[in-house]
Parts: sequence; structure tokens; C-alpha cells
Amino acid sequence: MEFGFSDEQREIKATAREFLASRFPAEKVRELAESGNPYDDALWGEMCELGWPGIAIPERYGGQGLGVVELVILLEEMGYALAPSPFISNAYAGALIASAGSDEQRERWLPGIAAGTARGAAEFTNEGGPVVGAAKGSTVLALLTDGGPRIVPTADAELERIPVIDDTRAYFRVRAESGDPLPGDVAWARAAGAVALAAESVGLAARALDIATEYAKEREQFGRPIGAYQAVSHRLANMLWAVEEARSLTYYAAWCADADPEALPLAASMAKARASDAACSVTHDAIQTLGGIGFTWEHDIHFFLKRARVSAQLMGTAAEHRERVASLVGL
Amino acid sequence: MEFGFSDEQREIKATAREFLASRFPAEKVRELAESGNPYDDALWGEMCELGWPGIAIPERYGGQGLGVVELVILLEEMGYALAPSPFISNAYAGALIASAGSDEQRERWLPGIAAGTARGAAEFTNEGGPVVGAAKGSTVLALLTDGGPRIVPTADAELERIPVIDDTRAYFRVRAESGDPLPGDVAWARAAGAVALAAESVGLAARALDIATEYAKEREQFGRPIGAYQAVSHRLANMLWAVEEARSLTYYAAWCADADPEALPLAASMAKARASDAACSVTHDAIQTLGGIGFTWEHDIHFFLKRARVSAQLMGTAAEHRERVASLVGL
Amino acid sequence: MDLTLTAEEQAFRDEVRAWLAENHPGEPPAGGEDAQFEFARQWQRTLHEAGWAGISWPREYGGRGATLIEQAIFQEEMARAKAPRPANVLGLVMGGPVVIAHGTEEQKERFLEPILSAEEIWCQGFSEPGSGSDLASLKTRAVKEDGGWRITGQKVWTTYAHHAKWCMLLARSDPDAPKHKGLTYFILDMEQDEVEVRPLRQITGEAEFNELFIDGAWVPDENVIGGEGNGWAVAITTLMNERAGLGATAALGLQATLDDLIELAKRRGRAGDPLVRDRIARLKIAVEGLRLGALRSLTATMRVGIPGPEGSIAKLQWSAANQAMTELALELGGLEALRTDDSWSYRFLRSRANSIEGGTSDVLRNIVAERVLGLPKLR
Amino acid sequence: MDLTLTAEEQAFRDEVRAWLAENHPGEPPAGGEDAQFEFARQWQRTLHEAGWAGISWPREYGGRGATLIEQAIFQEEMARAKAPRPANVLGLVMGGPVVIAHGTEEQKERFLEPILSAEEIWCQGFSEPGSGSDLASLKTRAVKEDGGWRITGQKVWTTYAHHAKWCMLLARSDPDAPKHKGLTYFILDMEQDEVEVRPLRQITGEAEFNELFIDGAWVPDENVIGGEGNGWAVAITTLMNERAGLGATAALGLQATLDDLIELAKRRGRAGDPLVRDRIARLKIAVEGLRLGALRSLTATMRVGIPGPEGSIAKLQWSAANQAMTELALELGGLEALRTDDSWSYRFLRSRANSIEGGTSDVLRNIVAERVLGLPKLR
Repeated sequence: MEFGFSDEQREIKATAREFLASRFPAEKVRELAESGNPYDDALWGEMCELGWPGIAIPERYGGQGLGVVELVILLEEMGYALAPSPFISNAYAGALIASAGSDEQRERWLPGIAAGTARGAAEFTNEGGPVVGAAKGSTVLALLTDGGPRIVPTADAELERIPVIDDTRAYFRVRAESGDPLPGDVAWARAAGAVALAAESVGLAARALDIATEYAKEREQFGRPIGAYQAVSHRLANMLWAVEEARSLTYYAAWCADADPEALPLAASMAKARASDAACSVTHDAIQTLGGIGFTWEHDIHFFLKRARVSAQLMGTAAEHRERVASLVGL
Repeated sequence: MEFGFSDEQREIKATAREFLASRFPAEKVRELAESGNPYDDALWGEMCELGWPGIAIPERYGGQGLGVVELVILLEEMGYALAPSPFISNAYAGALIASAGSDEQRERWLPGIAAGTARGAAEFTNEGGPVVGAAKGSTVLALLTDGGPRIVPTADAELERIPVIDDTRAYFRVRAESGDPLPGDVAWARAAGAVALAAESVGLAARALDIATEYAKEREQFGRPIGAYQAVSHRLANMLWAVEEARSLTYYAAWCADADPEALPLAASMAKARASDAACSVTHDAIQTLGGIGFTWEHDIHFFLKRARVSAQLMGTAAEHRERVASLVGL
Repeated sequence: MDLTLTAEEQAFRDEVRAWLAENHPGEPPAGGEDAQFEFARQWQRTLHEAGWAGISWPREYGGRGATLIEQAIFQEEMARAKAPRPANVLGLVMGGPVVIAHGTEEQKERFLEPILSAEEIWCQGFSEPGSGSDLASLKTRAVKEDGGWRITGQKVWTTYAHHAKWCMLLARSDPDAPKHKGLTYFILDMEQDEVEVRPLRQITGEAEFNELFIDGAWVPDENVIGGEGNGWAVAITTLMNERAGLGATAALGLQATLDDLIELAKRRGRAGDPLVRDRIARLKIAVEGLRLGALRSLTATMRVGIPGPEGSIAKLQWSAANQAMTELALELGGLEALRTDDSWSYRFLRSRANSIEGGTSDVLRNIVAERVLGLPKLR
Repeated sequence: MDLTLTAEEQAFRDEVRAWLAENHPGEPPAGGEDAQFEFARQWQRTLHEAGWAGISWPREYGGRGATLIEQAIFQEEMARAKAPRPANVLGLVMGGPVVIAHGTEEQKERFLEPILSAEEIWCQGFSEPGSGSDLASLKTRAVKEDGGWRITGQKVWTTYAHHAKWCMLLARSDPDAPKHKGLTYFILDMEQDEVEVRPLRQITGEAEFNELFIDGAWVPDENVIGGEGNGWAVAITTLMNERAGLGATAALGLQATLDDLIELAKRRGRAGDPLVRDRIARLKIAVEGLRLGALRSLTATMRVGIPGPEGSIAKLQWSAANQAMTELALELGGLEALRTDDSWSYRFLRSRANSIEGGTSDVLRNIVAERVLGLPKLR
């Protein structure tokens, strides 16, 4: 038993950290967020060269044939960098088609999704909510609501951008009459998608914690760094507690997706519930630690707060996932 | 408008504080709690001489003809002293009979209750729970469950002491076949009873806060009084916040009982919910502030914790009262 | 204890209510921020002409000399009528009272009337980028010259600066004195080239506040308040006035938000959800706890004469409740509430500052611990 | 990342499971506390004969030299089989490891085997009434005499003292040295008249702990561990051993409590209440968060060699979850659960100490802030 990353996995993580830090420094994230179109095609191209879009897609379809653990490694780092990217939507579309598509659907769509050339996108929504998902520039959509799981070429759908507070990602309301139904069960892919989003939330919470911690070491008030005051240091300790708990649950859920699918429903709901809550509370507490500066547009922390809040509403809310947890533990 | 006590009310409060401090010092409370019979007849006699049992009973029945505000003043002080006494049960029985009894029932029972000679007792319970209430030595019982509101002479009832963690009060399961039905509506008295119990909880929370605050000023660790550390001082500030909020709501509810009965249902539920929660959390935090010594039998704080927890289960729990609040605000 | 209004208080309430019914200025104009500000200025003139502008000010200075209860009644009626705020809030709530408390006769003569009439708008220059909670560590310098002072430094979180004629400015006049002793309180004329106002954009996207860049601005001696080196004591008066009576008004605002939240819960079909019901009940209890605590404190203040430090608890209650309400709204409203054009997303983001602005929650807990509970100060 | 057991680990688990199936001692006897202790002592002998007692100890000292994973498997199997705890827990978990790490060859020879066999029970004398979190401020004095030390002072929160032969005792051997430097670690023989053990009653009514009154007790030189003046460093080893690996075992206990809680919710007809469901789900998440965090930390420790300070987070998680569970139980159980003869009332009261014993939550947050996050220490 080893609940830690293998050498190969640590290599993936280190590469991602380094690549994302150089390509998505804070100024770049801000520039993309403020531009109105958060996705940079050149940077997407670089990710494709690294093979990221196909990381969890079987090799026979041109992917790397790795698993949800590796996907989660990348997504935690993308959350840490708050990288504006259609990556997660493409990955989720790939997971839906790979796990619930027919052979023909897989043959047709997965190679493009794995290569990143025919970008996929998927609905990140819960039944009953507005149909949010997809990404500008996508080629194929995996839709889940309003007509059941199906594949729709983007050209056949109506996309309407909806303006939400998170500018680091593009959100669309999607309408499509027809579509090619996915014959398989989408439960696994939905759970894996929730875990992927949880990983991103863990990453952004970890970064918000780092930002707040660094500030607390440097900022002085009343003759001391504020991090020497327990009101500040204990808040930061609680933030770490939240991040670490969410991280453990997310890694475990990722492993279940790959190796223990029966345990996945409970594990995924625990991970998404905890990660959403952690990201919301940690980004809030980060602003509290930063004080006034954290309330300015010029400081980056608000981008993290906003992403956390929007992600909390996607792929099932914390309360919805806790209700599932209650059912799954026998209540 | 004046949301504070009148001179007469402050006089009542000061007298109660002084009397209770001299008659129920910590050693006396401990002695009574450990004796197995928490009620001291001589001390009850002294309270009767002060006219307390009849404080809120109309003058024509031998009471002082004051209101729930004055009752709440006494009960907050009794909570502060953690005085083991059948006082609240007698007062609640009096309120039930005075507000829902027939003229004949009032004539028959209230003078004894007001004088404290024919001690009354009442069920402090929610429907559905075990039938807890009454006090040893009582003469008359006001029962609410298992057959509807009615008066039963104690001699006609079966009393079984139930051992709960609070040794500073005696709790009985009551069974009685018959009884003389109360013709009126008991809603007012039940709400007033909940407010009375809330006041007692506010008082005990205030005392627990004082105990913890004094300790934090004196106890030194790492070269400073522990109250200089924000982990401690901010916890104490939060405890004060809880106590003050519960106190404001309780005083208001008491005033509603006397002067604005239409507002009473909402006010009483808010008061009981907040006071129960405050007493539970403040006594918990007091132990945390005291550290190891707070976990010993020889320190008094555990008596407060235990009373708070038992009171939280009487006259409706915080969750039940919040559900009522939700209904009353239109949900 | 009596929470009903006395006959006099009722008469006062009826008077306010009748006047508001007749003089309510209606909806603010559509136009830009300037037009809206002009509307608020005109509204203050109307208030002033009827004697309502300086409701808490002594009559000898053009105020109404209302009791705290009357002030609370007035605020409640204003809220009930959904009347706009007057333009010169900081002048009325802080500037005027400070001049009244610490100013010379000449200063009272010079400054008070234009505050009431909204002819001269006031802003406040206390905070600096480097001194947030630790206000006394501020670095803006005041250098004595003949007949006045040269001021150089930077201020932040200044509301109304772009409309203001005067700024209540705290600066270090003696760099060698201990940090609380070397400060002086100035009234700075904003209409000089040495003062630059830059809008400060917040996480809401709005620029509700400003930064002030002061590069050798001039303040004549007659615009020093309370004397050289006494700035800290004068500033405390300003801050006390800011926080006094906050509770009752804040509770009115929270109740309005709670009403909206209940409406939202119903509209989203969540009114029957026990989890939602429990949280809304908790919020109702919090709002009433704040309101009733404020009324208790008001009565106590009228008895004792000085507002106690309990106002710090009110601020804690208010920020916690307002933040919790907007968080619940996001959960109830889902992605709709997160739209940039939905009012809840704005309220959610704006409320993030509630636990920072006007004293952070950490500092307020320090105040409660030290001044109410008497706990030792951390040195 | 692989959470399944390797073939070796499976074989180990099967071995433990088979052994336990055959050797489980059954229910503890009805009799008094002495009879129960004797039962636990006999059970430890059985464990020791099969080589399980010192599972984490190196083989050369009579242990099994198991890996951390194997230790976790062993604890899990013990919990699954509801096997009792061995009698000499403090000797196995703290005393032995300290002697192994800091003891002389003679001390190892003298002390280790009787710990394993439960022939000599150990207790711990660190805390004093005046020194709780600030352990280094302890006042118990050790005065040098010919061939040994005279100890005088008072200790508190000493478990097993009335059964113990040896006490791990920290005392001040040099009153003039800085407070962390003047301490020495002694092994005190409890069988002397100068040591008095008094039971210490807790809020549960039980006397699980003791007070120790030491009035000139004698410790010969050969029973000093780690040398004069090095007591602090040796004590840290003891405390590190106390906290290491706590998480995984603690999670097992919490899961059992959670199972009882779910059972209680069903029995009280509250399993369908959304408020109850939400709280139980939160607790499940907390328990799994603790368990998985402990496994991650275990893997990291096996890689790095030394346990990290994350154990402090595990302690925070455990105490918060256990307290929250018993609080929910009181709400679900109502007055029934508050009966003195109901196990929940005991568990509720006992759990109040969880956030105090073995490092208060405040101190643990200090540790996390300083050692994990690298924040400055408050001076």
C-alpha cells in the first residue's frame, strides 16, 4: 500500500507546476480574465504538445492511457495556477465518451479530444440547473441534461455566453435539439468529473493559502508580522486543515475511479463536497488575512474566490453531495 | 421606549444577586449536587419570605402581581448562581394555572404556589419526549402530555426519579391516570416557560464566561496570562457575543410575554433557541479555556456544562424552536 | 423595561413619517454617478431646510438635538420609506461632530453650516497602504512652515474623495514622538493641485473608494483641529462617532436583506427545505439579536451618557450576518445568483469587506476582550 | 499511488487475523478495575509470547520491527476483532521507545523485556498543576546527592500510576539554567514511600487519571535517561511517539462511534431528517479525511524516515470530530442520552477533554502555524 505518488506521477506534477508557473504567471491570468476571452490558443497548443488533453484517454485512441489520478495531478496544478483553460471541459468530454460511448463514437471523437485538435467540451451542471458548460472553440459537446446523455457537434448547438463572476473561465448556456445518444452509463464519468473539479478546487485553495501565508509573514502591524498573532496564524492553520482534508479525499477518490469503482460514488461525493467547501472558506479567509488589499481588484486573490464560488455550483453542490453521502452510509 | 430595567427591576436584580451569592456559594451548590437531593427546604423557605414564588402571580391570589420580566430577572440570577431549587418548576406551574386554569382552579392552587407552601411543579418537556418534570416535595403538578393539560395532585401521581447528568436539579418521570383538565389555552404559559428557562441558561452562560475570564487573567503560560493570547481572548469575546445576544433576545421575549403577546411565539422561540445554544457553547468553551483543571470534578464548571445540556433538551430544543421561527417568518 | 414608544416618541415618529411622505425625492436619476450624487446633494438640502440633516447635532450648531431614541426612529422611518442617503454622510456623521467636540469657535463658524447644507462635502483620510489596523503607524508627514503645514503622503479607502471639498486628515507632525503622540488632525482643502484623487477599483468591479496622493499640500494653521500632537485623541472621536448607533441602522439593512433572501428561497422552491429553514431561522435570530442589542445599548448610553465598547460586538454581528446571508443566497440562487448582472453576486462580493472595513473582526475582538472583558493586552 | 495491500502486506494481515481468531481473550471479566487490569496484563503476555507486543520495536530488543503499514494493519485488525488493549500501553508506546533511543545498554537490558511482558507497568509524570501547555515551566525539583537524585514535586494527569512500577519523570535538575535546559529525564521507582498516588476524579465521575505527590523520592544515577540536563530533548521523543500514527487508529475509533450514531439516528426515527443527514455526512467526511490523511502521512513518513508535524492536524481533526459526534448524539438521544447510565452521556463528557489532553487545540494550531506553515513564533 502506498498512498502517495509514484516517481512517474511526481514527475508529471513537477512538470505541470513548472510549465504552468511559466505560462500562467499572475499577470497572464489577469490579462486573460480581463480580456473577455480567457482561453489562449497558443497555450492550448503547448498543452497539446505535452500530451495533456489525452492524459487519461486510452492509448489506442491516441491518449497517454493514464488514469484519473494523473488527471487529478494536472488539475490540482491548474487550479494552483488558476490557469484559464478549456482543459477540464475537454477532459470531462473525453471521460464521458470513453466510458459511455459506443465503439464507433470513441473511434470518431476520442483521437481529436486526446490530441486537442478537435476540442471537446461537456456540461458541468447538475440536473435542474441552467445548462452550463462547453467552451468557445470546442468542436464537440457532451451534453447531459435536457434530452439525456448525448454527443452534439458544436456546430449543431446554440451557445450563449453567460456572464458569471468568474472571468477566468468561459461559461455557456447550451441548447441543442438533436444529438447522438451515449449508450453507456455516465455515472462513472460524472463521478470522475466531480473529482476532477474537486482537484482543481483543492489546487486553488492551496494557492490562496500560500498567498495568505506569505503575506502574513511579511505584513507588519503593531510592530510584528501579522502571522505572529494567533487570530491570523490559527486561521491559517485551519485553512491548511481544510486544504489537506480536501486533498486526501480527492486523491483517494481519484484512485477509486481508477482502481476501485465500487467505492467511487461515496468517495467522489465526499471529495467534491469537501473540496468545494474548502475552496470557498479558504479563499474567504485569505481575503480576511490580506485585509483591505485583498478587497482590491488589483490584488489577484479575488479571481480565486470567484472561481471557487462558481465551481461550488458545478457538478453538484456540497449540500447535494452530502445528501448522497448520507444515503451511501446507510441513512 | 426604554430597553433596560426600571429602578424597581434593578433593585430586584441586585437583591437576587446578593441573596443567591450568599445562600448558594459554589460549595453549597456542590454539596447539594453531591447529596442526591439538590433541594434545600430551608433555603426554599427563605425564598418564600422574599415573595419570589409569587413574583408573577396576580396579587389577588397572594402573588406580587409582577410580570415575566421580573421572573426572568430572578431566573437569570438563579442560573448565574446555579442555584439548585424547585423555583422554576413552581413558577411554570403557576403560569400554567394562572393563564389556562378556571377561576376555581386558580382560587384553589395559586395562593399556595404564590406563597410557596403548596409547591407546584410542571412538566418541562416537549411532546414525544419522556415526561420529565415535577419536583420532589411538590404538592400539585401541571401536566401537559399524555392526556392533555391538566392539574394533578402529586399524591395521585407516580414519580420516578431519572438520573441525568445534571445533579443540581431533580428530574422525574411522571405518570398519572387522571387529572383536572385546564380549560384555557396553554400556549402563552408554554412560551413564557421557555423564556424562563432561556433566562436561566443566559445566567449560567454568563457565569461560565466570568469564571473563564477570571482564570484567563490569572493563569500564566509561557510567561504571560493566557488571556493575552488571541486564541483565548478571541474565544472569550465570542462567548460574550453569544451571551449578550441570548440575553437581548430573552429580555425582549419576556417583555413580549407581558406586553405584546402576539409577538411572543416568535420572540420566545428565538430566545430559547439562542439561549440553549449559547449555554452549550459557552460552557464548552469555558472548559477549553480552563484546560485540564476544567475537566476535573473538583472544579465547578462541569455543573454548568451539565445543566446547560439538560436544559437544552427541555421546553423544546434549539432546532425545534428554529423550525418554529422559520414558520413564523413566512417560510 | 418598556419597548413601546412614549407619546412624545410617537409624535416624533408621526412627524417624520408625515414629512417623508410629502418630501420623498423619489427614485434616483438614471444618469451617471455625478447625476446621482447631485440628486443626493439636493436631497440633503431638502432635509436640511426642514431641520433633519444634523438630527444628532446640538441645536446651537444648526442641528435638531434629537435623543438617541429619536435618531433611531428617524433612521427607521428613513429605511421604511426607502429614502436615499444624504450626500454628505461623512460630514454629518464624523466631520461635524469632530469640529463640534474639538474645534474652535472660528472653525465651528466656518465649517458646520456648509456640512449641513451639503455645500461642502467631506471625506476621511486616515488609512494608508502600510497602516491598516495599526492606524497609529501611519507615515503621511506634516512639516511645519510659516502659517501652516506641508503634507506629503498617501491615503487609501477614501470615500467621496472626488466630490469632497474637505478631508479629515491624520498626519505625523512629529516624527520623533512616540507613535500615538506625534499625530495631528488636519482639515485639508481638496481643491489644490498637490492632492490627487485616483479611483480604487474593488473586487466588485466598482470604484467605491479612492486613493489620495498628497505631494506637499498646504493646510493653514487655522485648519488644525484639537491642536498639534493631539491627532490621535481627535481621530478616536471620529471613529467612535462612526461606530455609535451603527447597530440599529445595520439591523434594518439586514432585515431587508433577509426579506429578499426569504423571497429567493420561495422563488427557488427551497422554502420547505429543512436545511434552508434552519439557516434562515439562525439568520433571523442573528438580526433580532443585533437589533435588540442595539436598543439595549442605546438605552444604556442614554442613561450613562457615553457609548460603551459594545458597539464592537454589533459590528461583529452585522458583518457575520451579512456575509452569511449573501453566502446562503449564492447557494439558493445557484449560477443565476453568480451572474455579474444579478444583485446577489454584487452583494456577496461587497460583503467580503464587511469584516475588514471600519475595524477588522480581529481588531474588534481585541477591543471586546480588552475593554469589555478586561483581559490583558498582548504586548 | 496504490491503496491495495501488496502480497506481503496481505500475508501479514492474514497472519494477524488468523492469530487473533485463535487467541482472542474474549470479554473482559466483570469484577473490579484490578481484575480488568490483570486481564489486560495477561492479554499482553499472550501477545508478547507470539511476538506482537512490541510490534514497532526493533527485533534486537524483542520487537517485531514491523513497517508503519504493518503497524497500521495490525491496529486495524485489533480494532476489527474488538481485541482489548494491552496493559502496559505507555511502556510499549513511550517508555520502551525512549529507552531504545536514549538509553544505555544497561538500561535497555534492565527495562525493555519487563515492558514487553507487562511484568513492569509504566506511567508518565510530565504535567504539573502549574504547567499545562507550557510543559518546560515545570517545578518538580531533582537535587543531586551521592549516587542519585532526590525528587520533590507534584505531577498530574498520570494514567496507570496505581499499577505502575516505573514512572517516566521529567524534573528540574538545574534551577539556574534556562527553562528548557535545566531538565532531566528520570525513571522513577513507584514502589517507595516517598511517592503517593491519589486518584483524580474527572467530570465523568470516573478517576481515569491520578495525581502524584513526590516528597524526596530517590532515583539512582543509573536511572537517568539521556544524561543530566537533556530532559527536554528526551521528553520530545516521548511526545513524538505519543502522537505518531495516532491518525489511523483514531479514525478507526471514530468510525465505530459514527456507526453507533447512525444506529441511534435510525432508532430515534431521525434518519430521514435532512439536518441530521447533513451533519452525519459531514462527520463521515471528517472521519475519512482523517483516515486518508493518516495514510498519506504514513506513506510520506516511510519515504522520509521521520514523522512530520502533520500529526498535529490529525489530533485537531480527531478531537473536533469526536466532540461533534457526541454532541449530535445528545441531540438525537434527547434526555435518554443524558441519563448517567447511558453510554452517550459518558462519551459526551469524556470527549470534552479531547481538545485539551495530549496538546490543547490552541497549542496544536501553534505547532501547525509555526512548523508546517513557517509562520513567525509569537514572542
